[in-house]
Amino acid sequence: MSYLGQQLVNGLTLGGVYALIALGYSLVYGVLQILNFAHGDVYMVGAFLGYFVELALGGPTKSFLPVPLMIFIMFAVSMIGTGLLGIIIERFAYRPLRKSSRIAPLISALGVSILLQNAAQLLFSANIRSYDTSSFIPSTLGFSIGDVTVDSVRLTVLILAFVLMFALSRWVNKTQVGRAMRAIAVDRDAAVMMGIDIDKVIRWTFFVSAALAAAAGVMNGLLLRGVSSGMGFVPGLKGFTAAVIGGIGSIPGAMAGGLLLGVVESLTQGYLSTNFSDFYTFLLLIAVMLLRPNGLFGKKAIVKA
Amino acid sequence: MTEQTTPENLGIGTDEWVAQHEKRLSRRAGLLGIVDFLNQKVSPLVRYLLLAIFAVGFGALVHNLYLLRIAANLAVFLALTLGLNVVMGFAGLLDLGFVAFFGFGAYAYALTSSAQLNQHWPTYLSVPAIVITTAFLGYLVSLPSRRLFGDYLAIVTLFFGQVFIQLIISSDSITFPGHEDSVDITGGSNGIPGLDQFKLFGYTFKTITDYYWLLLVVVALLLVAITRVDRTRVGRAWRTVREDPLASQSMGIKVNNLKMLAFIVGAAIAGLCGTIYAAIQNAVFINGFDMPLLTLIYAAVILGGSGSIPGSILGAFVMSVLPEILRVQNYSEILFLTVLILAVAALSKGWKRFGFNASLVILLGLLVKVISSALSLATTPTSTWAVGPVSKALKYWLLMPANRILWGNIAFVLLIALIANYSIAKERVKFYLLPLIAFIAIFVWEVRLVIEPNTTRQLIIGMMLVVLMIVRPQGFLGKTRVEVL
Amino acid sequence: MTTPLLTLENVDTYYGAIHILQNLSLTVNEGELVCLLGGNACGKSTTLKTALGMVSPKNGKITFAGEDVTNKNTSVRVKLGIAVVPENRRLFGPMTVLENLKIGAYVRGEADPADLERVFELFPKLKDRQSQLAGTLSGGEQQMVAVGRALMSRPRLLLMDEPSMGLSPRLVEQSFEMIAGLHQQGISMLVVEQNANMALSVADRGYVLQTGRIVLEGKASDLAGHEELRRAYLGR
Amino acid sequence: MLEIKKLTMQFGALKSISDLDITVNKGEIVSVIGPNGAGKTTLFNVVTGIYKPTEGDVLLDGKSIAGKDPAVVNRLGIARTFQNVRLFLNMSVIENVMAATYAQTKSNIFSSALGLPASRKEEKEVRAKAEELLSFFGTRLTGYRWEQPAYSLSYANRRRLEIARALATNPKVLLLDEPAAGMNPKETQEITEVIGRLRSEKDLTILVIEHDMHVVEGISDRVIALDHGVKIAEGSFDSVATHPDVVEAYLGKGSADRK
Amino acid sequence: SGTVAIMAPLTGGVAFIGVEQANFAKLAVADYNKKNGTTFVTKDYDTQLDAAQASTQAPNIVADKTTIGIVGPAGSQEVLATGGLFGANDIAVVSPSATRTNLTAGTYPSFFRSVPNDSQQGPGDADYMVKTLKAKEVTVIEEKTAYGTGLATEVMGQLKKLKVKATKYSVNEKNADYAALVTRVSKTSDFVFVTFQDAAKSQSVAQELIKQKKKAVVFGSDGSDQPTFKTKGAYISAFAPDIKGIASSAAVIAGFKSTYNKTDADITTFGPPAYVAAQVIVEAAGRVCAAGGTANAKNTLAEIFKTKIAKSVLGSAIAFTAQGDVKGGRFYVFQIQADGSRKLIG
Ligand SMILES: Nc1ncnc2c1ncn2[C@@H]1O[C@H](COP(=O)(O)OP(=O)(O)OP(=O)(O)O)[C@@H](O)[C@H]1O
Ligand SMILES: Nc1ncnc2c1ncn2[C@@H]1O[C@H](COP(=O)(O)OP(=O)(O)OP(=O)(O)O)[C@@H](O)[C@H]1O
Ligand SMILES: [Mg+2]
Ligand SMILES: [Mg+2]
Repeated sequence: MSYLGQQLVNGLTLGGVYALIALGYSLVYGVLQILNFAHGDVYMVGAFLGYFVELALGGPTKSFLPVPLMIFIMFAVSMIGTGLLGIIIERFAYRPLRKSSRIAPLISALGVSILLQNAAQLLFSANIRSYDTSSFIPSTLGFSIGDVTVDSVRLTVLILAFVLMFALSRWVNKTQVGRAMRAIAVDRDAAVMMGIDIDKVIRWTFFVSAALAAAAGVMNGLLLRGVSSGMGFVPGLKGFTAAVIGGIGSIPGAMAGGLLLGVVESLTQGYLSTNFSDFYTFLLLIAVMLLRPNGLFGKKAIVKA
Repeated sequence: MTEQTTPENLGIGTDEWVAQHEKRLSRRAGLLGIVDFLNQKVSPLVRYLLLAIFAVGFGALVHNLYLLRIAANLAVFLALTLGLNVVMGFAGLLDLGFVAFFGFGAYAYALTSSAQLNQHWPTYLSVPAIVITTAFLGYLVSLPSRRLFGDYLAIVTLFFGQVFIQLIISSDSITFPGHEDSVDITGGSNGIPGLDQFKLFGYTFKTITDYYWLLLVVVALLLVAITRVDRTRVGRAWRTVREDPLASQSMGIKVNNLKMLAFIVGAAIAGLCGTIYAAIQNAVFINGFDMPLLTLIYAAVILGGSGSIPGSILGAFVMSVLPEILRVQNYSEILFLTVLILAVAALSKGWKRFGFNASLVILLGLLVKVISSALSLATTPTSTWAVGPVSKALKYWLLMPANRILWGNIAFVLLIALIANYSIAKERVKFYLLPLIAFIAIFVWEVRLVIEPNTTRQLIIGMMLVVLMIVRPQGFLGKTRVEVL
Repeated sequence: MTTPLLTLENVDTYYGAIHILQNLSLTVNEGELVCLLGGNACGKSTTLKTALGMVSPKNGKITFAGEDVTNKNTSVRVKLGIAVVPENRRLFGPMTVLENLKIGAYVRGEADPADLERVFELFPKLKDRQSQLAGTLSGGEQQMVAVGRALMSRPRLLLMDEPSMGLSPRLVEQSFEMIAGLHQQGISMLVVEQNANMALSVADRGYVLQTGRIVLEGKASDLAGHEELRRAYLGR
Repeated sequence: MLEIKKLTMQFGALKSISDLDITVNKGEIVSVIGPNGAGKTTLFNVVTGIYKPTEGDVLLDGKSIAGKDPAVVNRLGIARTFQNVRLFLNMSVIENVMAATYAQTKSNIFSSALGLPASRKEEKEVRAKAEELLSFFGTRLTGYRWEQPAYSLSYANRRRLEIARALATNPKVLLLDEPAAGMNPKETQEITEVIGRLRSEKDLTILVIEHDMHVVEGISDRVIALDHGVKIAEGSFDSVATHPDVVEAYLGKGSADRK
Repeated sequence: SGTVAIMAPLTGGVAFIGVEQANFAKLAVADYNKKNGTTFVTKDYDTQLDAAQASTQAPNIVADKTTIGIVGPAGSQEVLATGGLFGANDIAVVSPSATRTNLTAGTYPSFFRSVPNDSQQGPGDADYMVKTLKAKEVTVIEEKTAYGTGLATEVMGQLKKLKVKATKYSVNEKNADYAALVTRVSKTSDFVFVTFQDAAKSQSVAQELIKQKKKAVVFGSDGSDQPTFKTKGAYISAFAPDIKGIASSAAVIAGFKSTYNKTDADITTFGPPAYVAAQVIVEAAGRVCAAGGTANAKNTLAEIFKTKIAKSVLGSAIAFTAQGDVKGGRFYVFQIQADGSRKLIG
């Protein structure tokens, strides 16, 4: 029982990170219908920015700020910085392609992905970095329910992921922006005709999408996973998958998909095989695609001739 | 009431527009215009003939093993590109698991022709069997994909590719029920070395040249076959599926079957390529069948022009030869400077401005050098950095700071920021920005990029993909698509 | 007094390499209903798109309410008071009728309930279908939503691209009544129509377009009597 | 020939078609009219297999085709055009038509790839057939236009091409959804004649949806008026057009004046 | 003069390995040139740790007649793909990191390595855990790489021989999250033996063990010997004492830091063996020249067998067996201290 509990906690934290990445995919897809293949690399940049902020604030060991404040600044700077990067990417790699076929942005995105990875390697060197939170947050800090331990970093990450998701849904559902985003998704030209400044909306979408990826990247670092220029691919793939499982373009779908994927991955690693877990995830994906081809939360496309 | 022409030739109501279609085309100028023009005017037969002559001549005259190996790789890559062009270009299916079929073919060949499982099938048996099996695998993958379209298909196939890799890596210690010890099937991350050579018609393929000729034949046959299919019944039907599946279905075309057929054809071609590739390499390793290759194939298809067969050829050439050229520092330096000069020339709009800009860049370099020596900043001795012929000349002009990495990084970030700024700046600002950007670009190249040729190579490829898509989204030889109306 | 609300001066528009509008000039005055006639694919819709800023002309000048808007993007023009009923309606299919109407008022911030009421009054059928997805409506119903959506922003100038296409005879009649009604309320309009008879019967002025050039312009009544035009468009 | 029996099509709470019975005889041209949203296009969609009917049946030559895949329905002999024209825009005019012969032709991927004589011969036949079909519309779609991409066509020409494409599937029954929409009066008249000729020369049974009463009057053997998915009138054009319910729901009071 | 070819993953996912190796190799060549006034140069061949790319590049190296020897390739699978060709052309291959045992079984006559192989490390580590540290139960994490599988197999084999309870879990190289795996580690495990090439992963596992209150301690192989692994009490095995602590290596370290603008933290286990590998090649070539021969690949190869470096940068003497293994290669065990430093314990 406690074993299951622990695996669920593992899965939920992992899933929270996936969900944030998936949200980024879904947001961009929801508006532009493009698969932003560079998203995983944007996440990588976010993780690096967090790392450098940590260094700037005195590194893992000599920080002159209280830990919560330091973490807050890490998130804030990384999210804003990466968000701006998202805007720049959109401006240069995607905007010129708005009117071309759907495949062109895909290649452009691959190009951006290669660019980001190698620029990161050039600027930050190829070494793998670590946030090394253990030197300022004791690994033993946290609480346990029975045998299930939830350490403080994990808790922070979980709470923060949910707060961000909640904030995002409010932003999309309660503001004009959300409606505009959907309108752009359906018919960009028609949206323009309604007076929607699509450049602005798309800019915001990319900002938020990249900022969420950055948050995921910082969380990843806090959870003690290495930071390197090639780190974006797998989480990118998982986030993408999560978005599809949830129904790409759907915000609750991305969240549910991310969490589900995280939990399934933890459980298959915990009970079945530690190195075949992707295979089981694939089965899950196939099953979802067969039963609900538009994802768990996706709407059926209207067929009308 | 004002009539702007005489009433007789008002022609009101006549459908004259299409008649004037040709007349209203304003021809594109410059390099791209020439591409368009050549694309339309040079007959395919001539094009292919030239290509064939070149390919045969290459095989007959070149004996450098490395060049032949590159050529053989190119041929495999080209065949793969043609295969993907069927799936994605013709039928419009986003198959991101395409390389898995390639890998499957390679591994299947390795398993049937090596000491790994102690199987040594004759080539005339193993290759056809593998092609058929790969096609069948393609069929299986396409099953769940039947109901999927566009991007959903993309993710399923992408994941399929990743799972394939994982299965191969992990199948080096499979314990079958009822057995104690695990068996090594695929060699896992160690791969399978020591494969049998092809043996066809009593001839054993030993050298890379042998394989080069074999590949030439395979590619030529593929080209003919695919071109024919494209022009006839099935090819047309594929295009209708890509264009509008619902309408296609209403015209009696079984959309799902055609999608699956495309998938299967693509898989079979990839499988065939896999066998040959494995034999050439004399070994198989899983890393080669991952994202980087997929990216390159996609880039080749799309850069060339999705759906266009000559485009695929061109794309394959660029995407497989360019990275090799960029490996050689001197070439990449010359290439870089040429492109930079061309870009500045194009953006200058006019030779006068170009001359002005060029002299400004030169002046800027001297100025920086003079100022820095006046401030007696530390510099690197020029003898240690000038490697290529170009940089030997540049060293009298360009400042080389002592801490190359730091200054190089700063300049790199600055360069990106400036380029970003440039494209949204006003004309007047652009005027001053251009020489500045050109100078910093040269600085970054010589100071920072030259010492990391490999990262630079990747950076250039990435940059090229983005820029080419922006300049020519339909690819070199692709047709502009009208998506919706 | 006729003050020009919208003017296009010597406009040239291209789609890629193809020259569509050739040196086209046109004016819609304050409070005027102007119709634009022309054969298939002669550039009527392109004219509207140029006016709205969906495509930008290579040469020429466009003004709205005295302001030069040639280089302003569409959203700015819509804010200034242009609304459009696009060709093929261009509804947001997966969104409900109500959401579609609200999007119409995007530039005004939140939609005004009074505006909604006005639309429902005009098209009572829409009131029942508020929560249906617009994409599942029949062609005619979609047309109603498209007009309603355009009205939601309380435009000064309404651009309509074939508002009667696909409508039942009765609704064609109604829609022209509606156009006339809106005209009376002082909204200026530029209407593209195949149904030239009807269009000319409600319009003040008209232009005839032929392969990207204006070949004829004048009072609606005069145009209705033009011999060649009759033969080409007005049929029997 | 085509029998629609007790057909009901429901979307959620909305009944687009309820309990509809229609019989179309061989060689007949039947027009379907009715207010917007009456269920006309839905009827076509059900008949061609795009929707599966909630209840009821569709019979072609006495055999049920309801709920069958659109491709199968087409192969059984029903072809259609779409209200909002759905051409293969990036294919040439003649390719659009040639592609539609898919179900009638046989050459497979191998015979094409090998360029077998049978496949070459078939290719020639298909092209000849496409050219013949396109010449049905006079010079509008012939000659140099064969090789033009469909997207370069004017709206009216697109509608014509759609008809040619439908004909290429060798149908017994042709369903036309608003063939004259977006055409000016002159072109409308032309299309009216074409529909008449189709029946006589191609031996077709035709079902037409149209809002233009000139067209309906000009072509129909019989007119069926729908409203809210229910048949409200059926008979000759004159009888239906003067039917009070039809006038009320569909034609409007003005129609009488204009006539 | 002559060219030392460097085959390494200079870009891609594990570029951190290759870049460091290349840097150290270049440093060795530069150092030798400076000392002896020679003009040996290096040339990069990026393989991305991909055997296919290695086998494409191999003919290129062979075609370059100035090649006197090769530093690399980094991965054992790359040696499998190219060793035959180099052997046939008499070009010496000195790998700084290919540790798979059977590479030196005689198949590749021109293959050498500057590091001990898996059969020297794996069983040694198992012995140490069981005999010295008295482990009763060990969990082995096998990373599915050529490096990881080879080592894990050796360790598991020895643990079975020693009859202690041993469980092996495999993970993929692309995996980044080890929480689920750590939850799976049994509560009674004394050690978790990890075979990562990236020490940040070892650190992640070690910290996760603490967080989940498991008693097991991480025992890392030489791949974990990087500064990012610094959990107090954990063990590392390495084929050399920490070179930063070796007085005679200080000059090389200083050279590395100043040439490439790096810090101590950037020096991992991957770099110094590359220095040795390059040194072996240029010294052999140098000896050929000194004896009046031409420094081509063949002569250099013959001379490499006679290599005798009294005290290499790794702190040990370097000489090769007939199969190309380092003579007397042994492993040292360290324990990590509270401040992250390593204490030699065996
Ligand atoms: N996005 C586009 N790209 C290229 N050509 C286009 C585009 N949109 C329209 N065209 C072409 O421009 C010409 C004019 O089109 P437009 O839509 O303005 O005609 P129209 O007068 O509105 O015709 P219709 O009566 O069919 O609505 C047509 O030939 C059309 O094919
Ligand atoms: N897929 C669908 N989902 C929900 N409702 C639908 C769907 N398809 C059609 N409807 C509804 O069915 C009714 C009939 O639509 P249909 O398109 O058949 O009308 P129509 O008679 O062709 O009208 P028009 O002349 O305007 O084209 C409409 O009210 C429409 O909203
Ligand atoms: Mg139009
Ligand atoms: Mg309809």
